[in-house]
Amino acid sequence: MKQIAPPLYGLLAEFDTPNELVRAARATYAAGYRRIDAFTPFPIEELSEAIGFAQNKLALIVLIGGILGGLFGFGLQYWASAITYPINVGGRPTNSWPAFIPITFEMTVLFAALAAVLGMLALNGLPQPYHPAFNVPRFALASNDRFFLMIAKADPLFTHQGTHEFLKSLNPREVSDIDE
Amino acid sequence: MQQKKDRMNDEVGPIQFGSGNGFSLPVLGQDTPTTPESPDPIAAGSRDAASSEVLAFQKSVEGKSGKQYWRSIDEWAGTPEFEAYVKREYPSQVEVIVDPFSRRRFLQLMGASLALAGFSSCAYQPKEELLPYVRQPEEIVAGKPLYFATAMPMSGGAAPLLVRSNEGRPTKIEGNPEHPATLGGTDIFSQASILGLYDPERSQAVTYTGEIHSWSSFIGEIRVALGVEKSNGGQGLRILTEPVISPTLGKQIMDLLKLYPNATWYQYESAASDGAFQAAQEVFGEPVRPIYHFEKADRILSLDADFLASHPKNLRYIKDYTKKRNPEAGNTPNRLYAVETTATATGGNSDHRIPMKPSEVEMFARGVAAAIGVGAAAEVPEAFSLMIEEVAKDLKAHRGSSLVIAGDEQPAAVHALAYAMNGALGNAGSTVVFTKPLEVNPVAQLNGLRELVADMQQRKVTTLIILGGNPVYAAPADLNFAGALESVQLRIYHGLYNDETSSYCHWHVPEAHYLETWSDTRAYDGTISIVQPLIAPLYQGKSKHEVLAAIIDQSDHTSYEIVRAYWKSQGALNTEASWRQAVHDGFLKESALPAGGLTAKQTSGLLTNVTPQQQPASNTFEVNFRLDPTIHDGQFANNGWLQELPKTMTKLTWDNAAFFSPRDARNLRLENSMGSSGGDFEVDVVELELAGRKIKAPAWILPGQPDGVVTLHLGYGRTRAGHVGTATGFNANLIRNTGTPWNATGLIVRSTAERYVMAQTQTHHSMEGWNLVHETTFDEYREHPDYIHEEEPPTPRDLSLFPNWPYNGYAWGLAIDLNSCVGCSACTVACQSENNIPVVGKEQVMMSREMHWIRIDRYFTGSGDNPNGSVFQPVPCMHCENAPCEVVCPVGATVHSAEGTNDMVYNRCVGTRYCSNNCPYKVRRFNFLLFNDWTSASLKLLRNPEVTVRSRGIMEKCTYCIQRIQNAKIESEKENRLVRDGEIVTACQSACPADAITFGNINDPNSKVAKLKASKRNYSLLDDLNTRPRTTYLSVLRNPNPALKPTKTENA
Amino acid sequence: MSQIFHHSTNTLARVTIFGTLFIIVGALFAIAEFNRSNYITHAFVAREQPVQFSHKHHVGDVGLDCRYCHTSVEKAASAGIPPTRVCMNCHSQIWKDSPYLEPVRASFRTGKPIRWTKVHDLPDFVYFNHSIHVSKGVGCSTCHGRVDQMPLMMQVSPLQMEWCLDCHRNPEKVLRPKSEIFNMAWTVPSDQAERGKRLAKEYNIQSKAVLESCSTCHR
Amino acid sequence: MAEREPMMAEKVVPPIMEPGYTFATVTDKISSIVLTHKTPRGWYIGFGISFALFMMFLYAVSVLFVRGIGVWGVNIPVGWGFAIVNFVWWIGIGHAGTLISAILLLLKQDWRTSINRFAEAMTLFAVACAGVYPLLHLGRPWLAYWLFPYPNTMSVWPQFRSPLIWDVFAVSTYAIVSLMFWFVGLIPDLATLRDRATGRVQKVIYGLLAMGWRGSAKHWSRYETMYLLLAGLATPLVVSVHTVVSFDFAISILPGWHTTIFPPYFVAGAIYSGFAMVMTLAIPIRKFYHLEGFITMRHLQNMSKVMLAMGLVVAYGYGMEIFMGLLYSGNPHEHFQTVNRITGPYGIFYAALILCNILTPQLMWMRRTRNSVWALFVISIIVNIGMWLERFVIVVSSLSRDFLPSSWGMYAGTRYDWMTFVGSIGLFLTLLFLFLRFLPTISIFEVRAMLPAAAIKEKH
Repeated sequence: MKQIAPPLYGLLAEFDTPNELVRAARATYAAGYRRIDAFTPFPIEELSEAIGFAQNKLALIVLIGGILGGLFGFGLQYWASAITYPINVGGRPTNSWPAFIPITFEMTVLFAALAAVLGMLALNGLPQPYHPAFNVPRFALASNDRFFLMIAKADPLFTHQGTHEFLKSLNPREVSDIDE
Repeated sequence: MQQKKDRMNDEVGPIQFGSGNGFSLPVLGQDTPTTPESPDPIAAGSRDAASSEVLAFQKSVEGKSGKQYWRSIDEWAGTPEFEAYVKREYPSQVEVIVDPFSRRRFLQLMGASLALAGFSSCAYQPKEELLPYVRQPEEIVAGKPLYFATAMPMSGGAAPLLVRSNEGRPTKIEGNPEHPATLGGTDIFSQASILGLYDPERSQAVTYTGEIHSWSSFIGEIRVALGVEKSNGGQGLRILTEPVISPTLGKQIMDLLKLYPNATWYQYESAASDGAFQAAQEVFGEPVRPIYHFEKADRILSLDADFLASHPKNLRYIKDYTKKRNPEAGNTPNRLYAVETTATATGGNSDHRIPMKPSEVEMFARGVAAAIGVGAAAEVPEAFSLMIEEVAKDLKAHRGSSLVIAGDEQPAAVHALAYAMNGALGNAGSTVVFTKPLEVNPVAQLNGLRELVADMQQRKVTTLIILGGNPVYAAPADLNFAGALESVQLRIYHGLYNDETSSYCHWHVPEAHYLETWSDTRAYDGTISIVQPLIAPLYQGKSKHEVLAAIIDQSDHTSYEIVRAYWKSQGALNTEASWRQAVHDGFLKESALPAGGLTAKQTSGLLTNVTPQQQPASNTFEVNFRLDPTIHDGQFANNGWLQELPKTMTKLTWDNAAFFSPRDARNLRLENSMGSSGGDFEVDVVELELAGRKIKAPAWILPGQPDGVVTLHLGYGRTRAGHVGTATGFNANLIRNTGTPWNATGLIVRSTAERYVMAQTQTHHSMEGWNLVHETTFDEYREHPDYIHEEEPPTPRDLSLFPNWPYNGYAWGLAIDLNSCVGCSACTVACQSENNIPVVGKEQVMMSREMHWIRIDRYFTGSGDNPNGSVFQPVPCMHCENAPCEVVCPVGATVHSAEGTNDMVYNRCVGTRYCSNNCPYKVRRFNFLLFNDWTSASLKLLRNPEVTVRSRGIMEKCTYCIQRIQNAKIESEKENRLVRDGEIVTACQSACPADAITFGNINDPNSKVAKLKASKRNYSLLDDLNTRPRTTYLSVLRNPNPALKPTKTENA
Repeated sequence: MSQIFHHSTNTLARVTIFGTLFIIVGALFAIAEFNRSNYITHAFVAREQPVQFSHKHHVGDVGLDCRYCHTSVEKAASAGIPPTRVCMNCHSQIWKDSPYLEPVRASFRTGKPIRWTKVHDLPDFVYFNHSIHVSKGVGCSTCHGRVDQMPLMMQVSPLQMEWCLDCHRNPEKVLRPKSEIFNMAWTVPSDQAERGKRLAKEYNIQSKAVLESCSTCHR
Repeated sequence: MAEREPMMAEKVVPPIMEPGYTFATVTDKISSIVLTHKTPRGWYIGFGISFALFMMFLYAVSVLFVRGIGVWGVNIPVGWGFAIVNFVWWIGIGHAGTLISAILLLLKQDWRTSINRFAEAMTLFAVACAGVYPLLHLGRPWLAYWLFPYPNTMSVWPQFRSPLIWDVFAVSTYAIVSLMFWFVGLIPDLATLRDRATGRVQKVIYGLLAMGWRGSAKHWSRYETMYLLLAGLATPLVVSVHTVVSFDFAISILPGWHTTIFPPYFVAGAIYSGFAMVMTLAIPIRKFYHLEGFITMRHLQNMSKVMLAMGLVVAYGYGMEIFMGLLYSGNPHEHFQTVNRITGPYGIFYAALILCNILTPQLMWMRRTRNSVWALFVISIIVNIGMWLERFVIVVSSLSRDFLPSSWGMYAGTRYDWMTFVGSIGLFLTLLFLFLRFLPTISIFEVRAMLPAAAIKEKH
């Protein structure tokens, strides 16, 4: 622990069960808080909508990736076999497009898959080995069996006292400060 | 061909004779232009590397004797350091070096690993050197080959040749189209002789009891010895040579006999055919020999004469015989009745194959003769009566245009009968003519040999000079030649190899290869042919002429001087001009021996008194001895190309065997069981006993072998042939007797528990009912010319979804006339020589990894045990227009050229072997290991600089001799004209004695190949696959006698 | 739990990820360039020779024709390296005592060839033929550069397959009149485009498909 | 336990997971395998053996590189041998992993959760083993990079009509996608390990690998979308990969190779062998690490049912080949090849593969077999052998006897062929043991999500 109290990042409430957390999250959102996030050891569908989070960018990214991959795959083959060095291979036409389909397909999948993974990481802002939440010792349980709700200081309604009170009212196991 | 002749005229002709007799022969190690080899695995040893090896020779030849030089490669392989090295590098290979048989392969393996060094840096080229001439011979243009005419002396007549020389290295043998003996064809022996020239194991120094001596000390020593002989007219002096055909050599021997009046000269070779000699003596009173004109013969009876097998004196016969049967040539086809005592190419190509025991041949002959009205009537076996009747009828119906030929191996009586029959049929003078023998002094060889051995045993012989041959190995066992030899005080042997005979002689003088020396010889009809050297002796070889000169105190005479001097004294060649012309052409025009028809004395005992048939003991076999189809009498035992060349009928390599008929095999419970690695066959070993002598031999089951007959091939079982030839096969001479050298009765066969593994390149001999070789009769062909496509309509051109690829300009193609192919395999060896194809050794053949670019498939037709014949199908790359191999290559290492050839780009190949898998013809060959010999320097001189030498891990195959195509195109382009038809001749085509192979531009309707492909007989192999081969075949036609059971044309 | 990583690791992590990507791509380009560099192709590398022979002097100053020494350039695949005798034709008269020429005289005396260092060295699986190029209007300097300005012979072309193909695909751009083949000073005229076409027709230059075929150079 | 299972199985369908687990105990049970400080002796023994085999593999390969492909038994006509057989075999085995994690995910088969993790790992290692063979079987392996399209000084490109090039792309794509799929699946568990690890080093390593995952709801939601999309992509991919592999044969013109049935029946065969391998591995692992609670009889039974189904598809494939060859095609070469396969020199192998792949698995119709761990273990191994034989028969019998009887031959693997084959199994196991030791064998977060406590009870 440090001598001078470091700047505050937000408040963290710890719950025992997913149900309590979801309920608390809904309440918090209802209370008008927006800069909130929840932390759980496994995905809980209801949570994201409970904290008012809806995203659909990723699917689009993957689609674009796939299309680019397909075009690249076929383009490469067509250019190499029909344009830059057209050779008579077994009497087949230089543009033997049926033979080019398998690779076109593979490239589509490859690019789409890369887009999916890299897109996810990028949107989630990972890698992010440091995060203020890690400063809270009990936060280690977020990857085990505890469920956390966080309200960030950046939230317009945030006041150290009031928000603390509010969170307490959701009767969590405990509420702790998150240092910057 | 034409092109070559031109080149000889305007380049070789004048220069050759620029400086009197001081011929400018390329001498290795002296100002030869070179660019040393790059370490590039593919290229090393190619055109540059080859000449770089000249340097290696420079080092070795200077001062040192070649022997020491070779110590580095061969004898090193015995030293402790070597074994240590092996134990370190190749733990699993230790046993190999002990066994000389597999050492070759081991050296290759070692090469493979060493070559790895080069692989690391492929693109990066290290510093190389250029070594120009100091004084450039005018005729040599760097990179342009020259062609010289010469001739290869062979028993029974020389093979006339043109030899290609690159920067002074002879690299390829071609036929001499002008020469009457062959009209351009060559055989396997002359093709392979180029490898013999560079054989690192040829003896390389004069030795006395193994110690290296100088030529001069040899001369000094024998002078002393001969001085003693002279005192008593040389009655202790004997000379043993092979039958001497060279007029000059004959003259020299005569001179020698003048000097030593009491000396005696004997001649012997394994191929000795005393039967024919005695018969001629008997019925004509003089030792004449027949020449047959197959081009005139409509009906042919062969009495066990294998006249279609590959051998110099047969090349002309092959050409005439096949030409007569070529429907396109418009001749009336002949009909061949082939009596044979073992399956031969002649029988395979005949219209009626008549297998029988050797002892029955004479009976059969007498039967036919009697029916024709010659000789005493004889009772004939029931089985043959119909055949004899029909044959006789057929022959009589063609008086003057029929032909009876007896095999060299037949006894005098059969020859006499044949002569007599030809006389009676009025063939003498038309289809058969007689000339004086080619030999200077023809003798009954075996009688002579007996006499010599007797003298030696009685210690009458004090000095024996053996010129050539290898009598210790080749003499029939009953003479015990070697034993007798021991009792001669001074024994001198002049030969190419340090072999069995040399090991029994005091002095051994290395013989100069025929490509290294001047000589002369006769061929076929006696035409005088000049042997012209292509290169100065690689080692310290001396010609027979030089050795004899030394003996008759003319040791300072060179071969050239001796030969030239002799011909100066002769009418035809006394002028310089005529001599030049003869050397340039390779032979003297109109120098054939006078020929005429002779009629046999009907009263001859051979005709009248039937030789009594001694009843052989029951359950014994008859045995016949034959020269080996590929290594002849053993003189080519150390020639890898010939060892690995599949034998015409059996497709065996690296071995001989005792042939049994399928039925005999069943009775004796002999088995040939196919192994699991592709080319390996495990067979039973039998013990053969003849007249008390025993040998062990692997038993091979050969369809078409007559029941009760065992056939043994001579030439194998050499004990001092060299690393390639030693300990391959067994030595049949060990049970051979002078009394019955070729055919004997009373052979006892005992089966043993031993098994032996043989290497075979074709393991299935039936076509499984697929029409791979179309065969029919002339009559049927006349009635339905289009019979092939009637039964199998050709695949339509517009079958494919894709448009056909257009081929404007040249479109190269090949046509192979199966009706002409006699299966002699000359094409295979020619291809091997032209395209730097490596030898892989027996183990690799057993793993089905032989490398021949053109193979000869042999299928038996008719029933399994006793086929009515066999067909031969040469299979090179088909250069399919829709090539299956190309589509599956991931790196485009095999693709089509604009002219329709299926190019194999070695340097792009990564070796997936998918192309070979997808090749329906399986003509692709893969370098599974480093097969090319990179260790023997001399073999690099052998390589064709126009063809990349392939390395390990690379696919290769027939290229249609792309190097010849490109060079011809470049020449034509420079002259702004199109390539003329026939200007490009592939190696296989030029070698073929039967003109069965034709190459050319199929887009040119007037080209020979286009005309052939237009023939109704033309078909493409596996046409239903729609691969559209550029190589197509013309079907086989037979001309059976309708009166006899027609030969089955469908293939079982 | 306490923080494992310092705040900065966030940036650091992202930088490393993108950094490696850029480095890899960069490396690939670098390798491609290196394979075409003079270090690999040996272009513009002057090799020292046993004899200090100057093409600049013999061609540029003296004005010898290429064919005087390279006799077979019109006849054969190899242009031909002059035999020692050709050198001696002149140098038995001029500079006959020059120490520089001792190796030449030595070679002539002993009959041992001069060991020149090869400058233009194609892989041995490539079959280049001088005579056809020369007779189809490709000049010496097109590939060998201004030899008349080279004191020490050096290679000016990469001699890589892509370089060969470049010409085989459109030969028009280098074809010259027959008279100019051995002219070192010849430069591509402005109207080469249509001149080239005309010459190509005149020389019967083979089609692109033929010139591109593998077996044209590889056997 | 071993004797309790059958009895309870008689009555009810066994659960996907033993009752009585909580979030904490799940986490503890699985992560302890990795984080526990003393490694069990059994692990060392197993790893030791595998590693020894791997060393043998390296020896065989170095001999191969020094002396050349000729040390193997391949020849003309049989240009492909063990190398390609093993390649196809390994690739096939790999397929189960992707199938379980992707296809079963899409099909919402939640029993997949406790086996998908190591099934995916198995995929990766199998692909790694498969991947080396195309390289090794080249005549000039040092030029393998020519199979990739890159701008070179020769200005030549790969020949894209060749199935081998399709292989290159298919297999490398498959390898990359499987790796990503496996790794992103690991991230949340890596976070768990990071948070539970005690040692500094462990913390840092797992921390870096976890990339700062903190289970944020927003992250989870994107993560789930991504995982679903990836599964959707991997499904056609896995089918395409073995289809392309089958093209290596189907595209050729060889009788017995050139057939349209190959793609479906290769894919089926792949899944078949894949599940067999998962079974072969799962059974000892669950015993050794006492994971019977997570990998229950339910899993084994479901897998055996999948195998049974796939086995029947494969049987249909065999039947189809015979029908085509003998009755339908009317092509003499096809006809001959079919007969040759069954009665020819390699007929014994064909009989063996029918026994292994078609007859033996039929035992799994019986519940008693499906309930006997031992029976399933043995059968799964038999199927693995059978599938290897199938590839051997396909490759060798067609090549050894094609169109021209004159060029027929035989083939037999040499000792180096065998060393390479057995050695690659060593490589596979070596990687597997390392995985077991250092990464969670079962997906912790997915198991947590399956606990009853994880269910959200809506009440408003």
